[in-house]
Amino acid sequence: MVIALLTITLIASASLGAVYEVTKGPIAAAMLAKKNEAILFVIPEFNNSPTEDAYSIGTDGDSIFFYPGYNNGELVGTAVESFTNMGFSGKIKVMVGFLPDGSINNYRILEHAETPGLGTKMEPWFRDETGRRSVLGLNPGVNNITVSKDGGEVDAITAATISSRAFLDAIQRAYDNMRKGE
Amino acid sequence: MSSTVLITIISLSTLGLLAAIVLFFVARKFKVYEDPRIDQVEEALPGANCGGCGFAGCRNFAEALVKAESFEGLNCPVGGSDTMKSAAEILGRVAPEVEPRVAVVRCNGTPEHSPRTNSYDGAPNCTIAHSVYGGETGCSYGCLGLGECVDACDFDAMYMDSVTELPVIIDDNCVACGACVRACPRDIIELRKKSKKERKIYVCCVNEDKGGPARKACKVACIGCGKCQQVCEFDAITIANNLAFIDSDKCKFCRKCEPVCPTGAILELNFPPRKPKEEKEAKVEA
Amino acid sequence: MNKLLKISPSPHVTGKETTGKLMFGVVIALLPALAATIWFFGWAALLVTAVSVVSCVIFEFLITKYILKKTPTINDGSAVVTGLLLAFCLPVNLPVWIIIIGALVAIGVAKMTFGGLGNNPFNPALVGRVFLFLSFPVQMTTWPVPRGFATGYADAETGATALSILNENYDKGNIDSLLNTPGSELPGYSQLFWGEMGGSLGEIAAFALILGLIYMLAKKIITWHIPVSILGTVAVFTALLWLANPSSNIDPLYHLMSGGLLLGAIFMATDYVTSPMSGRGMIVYGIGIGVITVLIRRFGAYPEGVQFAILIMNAFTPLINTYLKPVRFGEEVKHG
Amino acid sequence: MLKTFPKGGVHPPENKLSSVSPVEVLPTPQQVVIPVSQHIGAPASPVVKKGDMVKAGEVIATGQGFVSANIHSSVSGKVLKIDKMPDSTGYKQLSVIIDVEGDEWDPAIDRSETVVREISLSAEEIVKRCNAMGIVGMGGATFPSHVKLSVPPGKKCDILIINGVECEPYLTSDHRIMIERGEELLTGVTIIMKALGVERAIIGIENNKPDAIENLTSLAAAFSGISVQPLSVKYPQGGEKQLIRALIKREVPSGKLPIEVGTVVHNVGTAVAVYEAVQKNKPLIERVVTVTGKDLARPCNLLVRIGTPVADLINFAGGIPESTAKIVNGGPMMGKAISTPEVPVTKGTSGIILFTEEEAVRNPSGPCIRCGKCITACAMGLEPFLLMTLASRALTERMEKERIMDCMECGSCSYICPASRPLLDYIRLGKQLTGKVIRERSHK
Amino acid sequence: MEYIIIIIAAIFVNNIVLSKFLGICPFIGVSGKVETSLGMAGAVMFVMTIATLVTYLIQTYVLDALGIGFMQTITFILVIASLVQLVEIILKKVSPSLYAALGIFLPLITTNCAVLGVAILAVQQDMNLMQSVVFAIANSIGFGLALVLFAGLREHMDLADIPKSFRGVPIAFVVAGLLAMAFMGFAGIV
Amino acid sequence: MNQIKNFTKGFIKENPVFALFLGLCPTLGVTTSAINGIAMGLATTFVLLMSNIVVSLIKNFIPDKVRIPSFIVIIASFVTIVQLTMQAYVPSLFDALGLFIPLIVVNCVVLGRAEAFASKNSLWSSAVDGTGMGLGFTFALGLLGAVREILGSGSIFNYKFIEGDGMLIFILSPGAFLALGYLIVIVNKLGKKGS
Ligand SMILES: Cc1cc2nc3c(=O)[nH]c(=O)nc-3n(C[C@H](O)[C@H](O)[C@H](O)COP(=O)(O)O)c2cc1C
Ligand SMILES: Cc1cc2nc3c(=O)[nH]c(=O)nc-3n(C[C@H](O)[C@H](O)[C@H](O)COP(=O)(O)O)c2cc1C
Ligand SMILES: Cc1cc2nc3c(=O)[nH]c(=O)nc-3n(C[C@H](O)[C@H](O)[C@H](O)COP(=O)(O)O)c2cc1C
Ligand SMILES: Cc1cc2nc3c(=O)[nH]c(=O)nc-3n(C[C@H](O)[C@H](O)[C@H](O)CO)c2cc1C
Ligand code: SF4
Ligand code: SF4
Ligand code: SF4
Ligand code: SF4
Ligand code: FES
Repeated sequence: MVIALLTITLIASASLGAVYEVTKGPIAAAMLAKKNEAILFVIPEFNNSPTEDAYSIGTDGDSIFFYPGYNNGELVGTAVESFTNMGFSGKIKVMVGFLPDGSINNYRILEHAETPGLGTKMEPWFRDETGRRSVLGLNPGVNNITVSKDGGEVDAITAATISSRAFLDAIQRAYDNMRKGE
Repeated sequence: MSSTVLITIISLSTLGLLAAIVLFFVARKFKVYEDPRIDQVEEALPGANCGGCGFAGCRNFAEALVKAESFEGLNCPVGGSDTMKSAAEILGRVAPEVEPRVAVVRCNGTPEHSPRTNSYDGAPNCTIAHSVYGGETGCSYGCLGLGECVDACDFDAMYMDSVTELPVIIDDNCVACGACVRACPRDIIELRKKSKKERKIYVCCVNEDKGGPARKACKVACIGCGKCQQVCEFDAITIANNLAFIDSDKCKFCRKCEPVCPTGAILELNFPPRKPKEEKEAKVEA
Repeated sequence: MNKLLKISPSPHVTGKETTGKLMFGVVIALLPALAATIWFFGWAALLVTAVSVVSCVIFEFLITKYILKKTPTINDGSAVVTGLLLAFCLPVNLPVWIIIIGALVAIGVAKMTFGGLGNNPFNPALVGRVFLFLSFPVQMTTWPVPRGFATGYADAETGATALSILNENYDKGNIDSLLNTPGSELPGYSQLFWGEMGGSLGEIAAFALILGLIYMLAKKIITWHIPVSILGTVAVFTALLWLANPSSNIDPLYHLMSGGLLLGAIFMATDYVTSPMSGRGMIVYGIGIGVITVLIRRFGAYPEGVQFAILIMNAFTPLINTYLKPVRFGEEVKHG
Repeated sequence: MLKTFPKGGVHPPENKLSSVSPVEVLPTPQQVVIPVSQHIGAPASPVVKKGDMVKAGEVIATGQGFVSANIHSSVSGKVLKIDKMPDSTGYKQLSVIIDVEGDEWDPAIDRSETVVREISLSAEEIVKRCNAMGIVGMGGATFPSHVKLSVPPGKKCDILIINGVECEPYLTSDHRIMIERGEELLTGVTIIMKALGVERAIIGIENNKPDAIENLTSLAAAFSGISVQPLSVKYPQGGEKQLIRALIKREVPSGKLPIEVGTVVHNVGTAVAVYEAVQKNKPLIERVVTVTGKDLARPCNLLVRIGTPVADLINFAGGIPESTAKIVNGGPMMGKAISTPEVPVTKGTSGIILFTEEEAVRNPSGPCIRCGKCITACAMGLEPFLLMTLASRALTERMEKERIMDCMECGSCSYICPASRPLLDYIRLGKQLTGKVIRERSHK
Repeated sequence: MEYIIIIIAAIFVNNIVLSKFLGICPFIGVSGKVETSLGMAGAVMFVMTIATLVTYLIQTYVLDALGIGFMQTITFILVIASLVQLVEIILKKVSPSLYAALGIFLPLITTNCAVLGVAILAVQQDMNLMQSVVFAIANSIGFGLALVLFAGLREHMDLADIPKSFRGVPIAFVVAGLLAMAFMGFAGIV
Repeated sequence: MNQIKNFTKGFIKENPVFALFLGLCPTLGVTTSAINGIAMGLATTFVLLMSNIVVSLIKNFIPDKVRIPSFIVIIASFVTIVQLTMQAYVPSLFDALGLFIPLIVVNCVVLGRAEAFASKNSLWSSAVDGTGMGLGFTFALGLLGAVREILGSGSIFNYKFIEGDGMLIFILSPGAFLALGYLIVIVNKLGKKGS
C-alpha cells in the first residue's frame, strides 16, 4: 500500500516537474511581456530595454520601480510602477509614464480590486478629455493633482471619489519618488 | 533529469511518507468500529424519511434493521417487500412477505346523512376540535372534516371532498405508510388489505353509540344490529360496542353482508354491478 | 335563534387590535414626515412615494396570486408600509424605473420569497433600498437640494448631505470649524430639525419623525425599547468620540438628527417581523444597531450606516430570540 | 398603587351586567341530569339504581380514591335511568337522571338561615367532612377540596389565600356571594385556616368590586387573622400563581403547587361551600350561577340545583334572544362553548353567557406578524406565538423546553393577538402532546 | 494595530464566506442547527489554524527554499488532507457525539476551499508566521460568525412558511445574498 | 450503462451545481462574466476528465486504504498542470480566475466523481462521465456568469447592449448568491417540466 502511494507520488511529481520545466520559460515571458507592454504604452518610443535599466525605491512597505526609456541614449520618459493603499478595496498598482519634464504622458492600471463599474472607471476616466478629468499633460510638480473636492484640478469619478483619490495618490507618489531618486 | 524534477520527487515523496506514517499510528491508537452495513442498508431504503416504519427516519430504521434479531414487525411501507428483500439480502436474512395495504376512511357522515347541529369556529385542526367538543353533528365519533389526515399524507394520496366534507383516498398514490391513521384523532382511517381490482368492502362507520342515538345522528350509521355477522360465512365480521367490523384479512369479498345492512353502513366499491338490486347500488355510490 | 350555535375553544372574546389597524397606525405616524417632504421637495416627493407604494402593493398582489397561488394579502396593509418606507429612503430625483426595481426587490425578494408577511428575516424596505444603493450607487447618492414646491427634480441642482460632508472631513480634523462657519455647506441644527436640506425623502425632518414616534408610543404600536436603545447607544458612543477629539468628530445631537438615524430607529428597526420579541432582546438589538451605525458612519466608506446596521442586526435576531427569552414566571422571585 | 402581578395580563371590557342583581333562587326543574364526573380526578361510581327513590343531599355516586369527589342528589325524586348523556362538550358521559318529585331533603342537613360561627370539628374531621360532602373548588378547576386541605407531609403552609378576584368579564357570582354571604364566607375561611393550621388569611379582591371589599373588610374585623386586600383590575389575576404573586410576592416555581411557597388558594364560593358542609352538614348540591349576555332580557345571578338544564336558567332570565350565536359555560376567557342548552349545570358552572353573532365570531386568522404582544400579555412569561408553531409541528421536545406545560390556558394571548391567531387552541394541543410524552417518560 | 486590522478585515470586511466565496459547501450544508454549526466552526478553526501554520512552514522552508513554488497546490492539499484525517480519527474517539453531529462534514473539510484558500492567501499576501496564524484564526472566526448567524436564520426559517420550491438550498442562497448585502456595509472600515 | 444518459445527466438531473450543490465556491466566485464562468468550467472539466481517466485506469492497483490520498495526488497534479499552462499561455484569464484555479483541487465534484464513479467504472464510462459532469458544471457556471453579466454589466460575452452600467450588485457578492438561489429554483422547475 505504501508502495502504491509512493509510485503515484513519484509519477505525479515527475510529471509535474516536467511540466514546470516546459512552462517556466513561457510564464516568465508572459509576465515580462505584460510589463513591457505597459511600459510601451505609457512612455514615448524608446529603443533600450527599460526592464534591464530598472531601479527601485522602497517606501511604505512596498517598492516603486522605475523603468527609464532611452531613444538612442537620450531619456524620452520614465515609466514608474507605483502603488497606493488608499483604494476602496485595498491596494492599487499603476504604471505611469512621465516625460523628462515631469508631465504625465500616460498611465495604465496594473492591479486593483475596486468595484467593477465604479472604481474600474479609473482606466478610461483620467485620460478622458471631458471636463477636468484628464491627467495627461499635467505635471504633479506644478499642478495640484488632487480631486476638485479637495481643492485640486482633477474631477473625481462620479460616486467613486475614494478610488479617484487613491489613483491620484499613486501618481503623486510616483512623481515624488522619481524626483527623489534623481 | 533536471534538478528541479529531482527535488520535486524527493520532497513530495518524503512528505507523503511522513503523513502516511503519522496517520498510520494515530489510526491505530484511535480506532472506533461502526457497522458498515448500516450505510448499505440505508442506501437500500427509499430515503423518504416519512416515519412510516415507526422510526425517526431511514437511517434510524437501518440501524434497527442491522441490530434486529428478526425482521418481525419491521417494515418499510413505502419501499414495500422489494426494499425489505434487498435489505434482507444485505444482512443475510429472510424478510417476511407483507401484503400490500391501502387506507380507507370509515365515515360516511356527509351533510346529507348526518345533519349539522353546530358550527365549529376554532382552529382548523381535527385534534384540537376533537379535544374540545363532540363534533358539528350529533355523532361524536365521526369525521370532523378538518383534514388533518390530508395534511399528514406525504404522497398526495388524499384530498378533502368539498361536497361530502370527508377525506378521500386516491388508491394509486397511497403507499400505506399509515401517516393518516396516526394523524386522525378519531381513529377513522384504517389500513386494509389491498385486493384485486381495488375491490373494497367495509363498514363505513365508527360510531359506538346504541342504535337509537346513532341512527338519530347519522342516517348511515352502523347500529350494531348484527345482521351482517349472521350472514358472513367466513367469520370475518365481529361486533363490539354496537359496531360491526369486517376483518380484511378474513373477508373473501362474497358480498353477502352488504345487502342485509338496514342502514347502508357497509360500503362496497369497484365491484361489478349486482343484477337484481341495482337501485341500492346506485344509492351507495352516490 | 335559527342559526347553528357556534362552538370554539376559549377564549370567546378578542381584542380590538388587528394587523390592518396596526399597519394603518404606522402609516398615520408617517404622515408628518410625508407632509414635511412634500413641503420641501414638492410634488416630486409625492410621485416617488406613490410609485413606490403602488408598485409594492401590485407586486404583492401579483406574486401572491399568480406565483404562490395563495389568496392575496394586500389588505393587511403591510405592503403599503413597506412601500412608504422604501420611498422614504430614496432620493427624490430617482428615476421611476429604479423605484419599481426597488419595490420588486423589497416585496419579491425580501418578503414573498420567504412566504410573505411575518416570515421574512430581513426588513423588506431596507433590502430594497440597499439593493438599489449597491446597484445604482451613482443615482442613489445624488441628493437634490430642496427647492420647495412645484418644480421637477429630474435635473435639479444636487448637493451633499450632512453626513457625506462630514464623512469627507472627519480625517481632515476641521469639523468644529465647519460647523461654526456661517454659510458653510454643512446644515445647522435648525435645518436638521425642520428638514430643509438634501437627503432622502423621509429622513430630512427630525421633528416629523419624532411626532411619529410619539404617536406610535401613545397608540402602543411599538414599545420604547428599540428606539431608545438605538438612540441612546449612538448618543453615548458619539459623545465619547466627540469628547476625545472634537475637531475630528461631531457632537451626538448632530448625529442623532442627521441622516436616516431617526427614520431607521423609529420606523425600520421597530418592524415587528424582523426585530427581537422580548424586551431584553430588543435592547441588545438596539445597542447592536447603535454601535454598528456609528462604526460605519465614522470609520467606514459610507457616510451613513443605519441601513446596514439594521440589516446586520436583523440577521442576529433569530439568535437573540433563541438565547434571550422573556423572563419566565417563577424565575425572578424565588421562595418569598 | 394597588397591588397586582407584575408581568403580563390584559384588560378585556368587564361587562359585569349582573353585578347589582341579588342572587335569586331558581325553582327546581322537572328533571335533573347529574354526571358522575364533575371534578378533576377519577369519576365517582354510581350507588343508586334505576327506579330508586332519592332525597336531596343523598349520595348517589361515591368518589373513587383520594383525588375524587362524592356526588349527591340535588333533588328528591326517582332515578329514571343511569345512562350516557351528552355533557356540555357534546361527548357522552355516565350520568344519573332523576325525575323530580317534591322537594324532600336529607334530614341531616341543617336548612336554617342562622349563621353558626362556632367551629366544633377538628382539622381532620373538617377534611373528612369536605370529602364526604363532595366539596370541590368553585373557582373553575373543580379540584376536590379535601385534597387541598390536607397539607402533604414535609410541606408547610403559613398563609391562606382566598380568591375573590373574579377577573373574568361578565361573571358576578363570586361578587354577589361576597356581598350577600360575607359572614358565612368568613366563617368558611376560618374553618379552612383551622384545617390547614394557619394563622393568617388574605382575601384578594379586584378594585372593581368596591362594595364587596367594603362589606368583607368591615365584617373581617370580627374574625382573627383575616385581612382583605384590594387589587388593581387585570386579567388573569384570578389565576392562583398570579394571585399569590400579587398578594404575597412569592412565585410558585414551574410545575410546582402553591404549597411549595407555603400557601393554598381557595375560591370564595368554596369557602362558603366548606362552611355549609362543616357547619350545616350540607353537601354541594346547588351553586350560584351568573346568567348574562348583552341581548339577554334580565341578566341575573341564580342559585341553581346541580343537574338543572341550562335552558331552564336562560328561560328564567328572559329566554334565548334571537341574536344568540354562542352559549358559553363559564367566563368568556376560559369557559367552554356548549353545543346545546339542554346540557346540565354542574359543580363547575360559574356562569352562562349568551354571545351575539358580533361578539362570538372569531376573526379570520392571519400570519403571525411577530409583534410580541402575546409575549407581553402572557403572565407566565411564555412565548405563545412560538408554542403555537411548535405545537402545529408536534415538536414536543422543544415545547417542553419552552415550558409549554406552564401555560395556564388563560387565553390572554389569543385575546390580544392582532392577527387573530388561535394561539391557545394550538397550545392546548401542544400541551396534550407534550404531556403524553412526559407521562410516557416517567412511566419508564 | 496591524493584527487588529487583519482581524477586523477578515471577519467583517472581507468575510471569507460572504465576500470571498470560500467554504460555501459546508456553509450551505452544516448550517441547519446552531449547535452543529458551532461544532463545525470549532472544527474549522482548529484545522484552519494548524493547516495555515504547517503550510506556512512548508512554503518557507521547503518550497521556497528549494525553489519549487509551483508544488504549492499539491503539497498543501496533502498536508491538509492528512491533518483532517488526523482530527477525524481523534474526534471519533474523544467525542463521538460531536463526531456524529458533524457526520460526513469532517472529511468535507478536506475538500473545503476555506482551509486551502486561507493557506494559499496567507502565502500570497506575503504574511509572516504570526500574521498568517492570526489571519487564519480571524478567518475561521469569520467563517464561524457567518455559519452561526446563518444557522440561526435557518432555524428561524424552519418554522416559517417558505414556498415549497424555495425550501432548503435555494432559500439558503437568498438569505446568504441578503446577509452578504448587509455585510457590504462594513466596506472601508479598515 | 447507457452512455448517452451517462453523459447528459450532469446537465440538469444531476447537475453538480443545481442539483447536487457541489463546487459552489468557484460557481459564485468567478462568475462575474459568462466568459470567466465558462473558462473556469472548462478548466475543471479538463481536470475532471483526466483524473477520471487516470483513476479508472489504475483503480485496481490502489489499495482501499490509500484510495483517497492517491486520488488527491492525482487531481492535484492535474490542477497544477492546468495552473502552469494557463499562467504561461492565457495569463489574463489566469489572473481573472485567481485563487479558484488551485482550488479546483478541493472541488467536491472532482473528488466526488473520482471516488463515486471512476473508481468503480470502466475507462470509457469514466471518461464520458467526467466530460458530462464537467460540461454540466461548465453549463451552470456559464449560465450564472451570463445572468450576472447581463444584469450586472449590461453586456454578454463582453458585448455591451445597453448604455451605461447595469445593476452593480450582481457583480458583487450579494448578487452572486441571489442569482444562484433563484437560478436553482428556475432550473429545477424547468427540469421537472422537461422530464
Ligand atoms: C457597491 C459599491 C461599491 C463602491 N465601490 C467604490 C469603488 O470601487 N471606489 C470608490 O471610490 N467608491 C466606491 N463606492 C462609493 C463609495 O462608497 C463612496 O460613496 C464614494 O466613493 C464617495 O462618494 P462620492 O464619490 O459620491 O463623493 C462604492 C459604493 C458602492 C455602493
Ligand atoms: C394534578 C394535580 C394535583 C394537585 N395536587 C394538589 C395537592 O396535592 N394539594 C393541593 O393543595 N392542591 C393540589 N392541586 C390543586 C391546585 O393547586 C389548584 O388549586 C387546582 O389545580 C386549581 O387551580 P386553577 O383553577 O388555578 O387551575 C392539584 C392540582 C392538580 C391538577
Ligand atoms: C386564568 C385563570 C383565571 C382564574 N380566575 C379566577 C377567578 O377569577 N376567581 C377564582 O376564584 N378563581 C380563578 N381561577 C382559579 C384559581 O386559579 C384557583 O384554582 C382557585 O382560586 C382555587 O380555588 P378553588 O380550588 O377553591 O376553586 C382562575 C384560574 C385561571 C387559570
Ligand atoms: C412598527 C412597524 C414598522 C414597520 N417597519 C417596516 C419597515 O421598516 N420596512 C418594511 O418593509 N415594512 C415595515 N413594516 C411593515 C411590515 O411589518 C413588513 O412589511 C413585514 O416585514 C413584512 O413581512 C412595519 C410595520 C410596523 C407595524
Ligand atoms: S393515504 Fe394515508 S396511508 Fe396512504 S399514503 Fe397517504 S398517509 Fe399514507
Ligand atoms: S378522517 Fe380524521 S383526521 Fe381526517 S378529516 Fe376526518 S377527523 Fe380529521
Ligand atoms: S394561554 Fe398560556 S400561553 Fe397564552 S397567555 Fe395564557 S398562560 Fe400564556
Ligand atoms: S400576538 Fe399574534 S401576531 Fe403578535 S406575535 Fe403573538 S401570535 Fe404573532
Ligand atoms: S467548492 Fe465546496 S467548499 Fe468551496
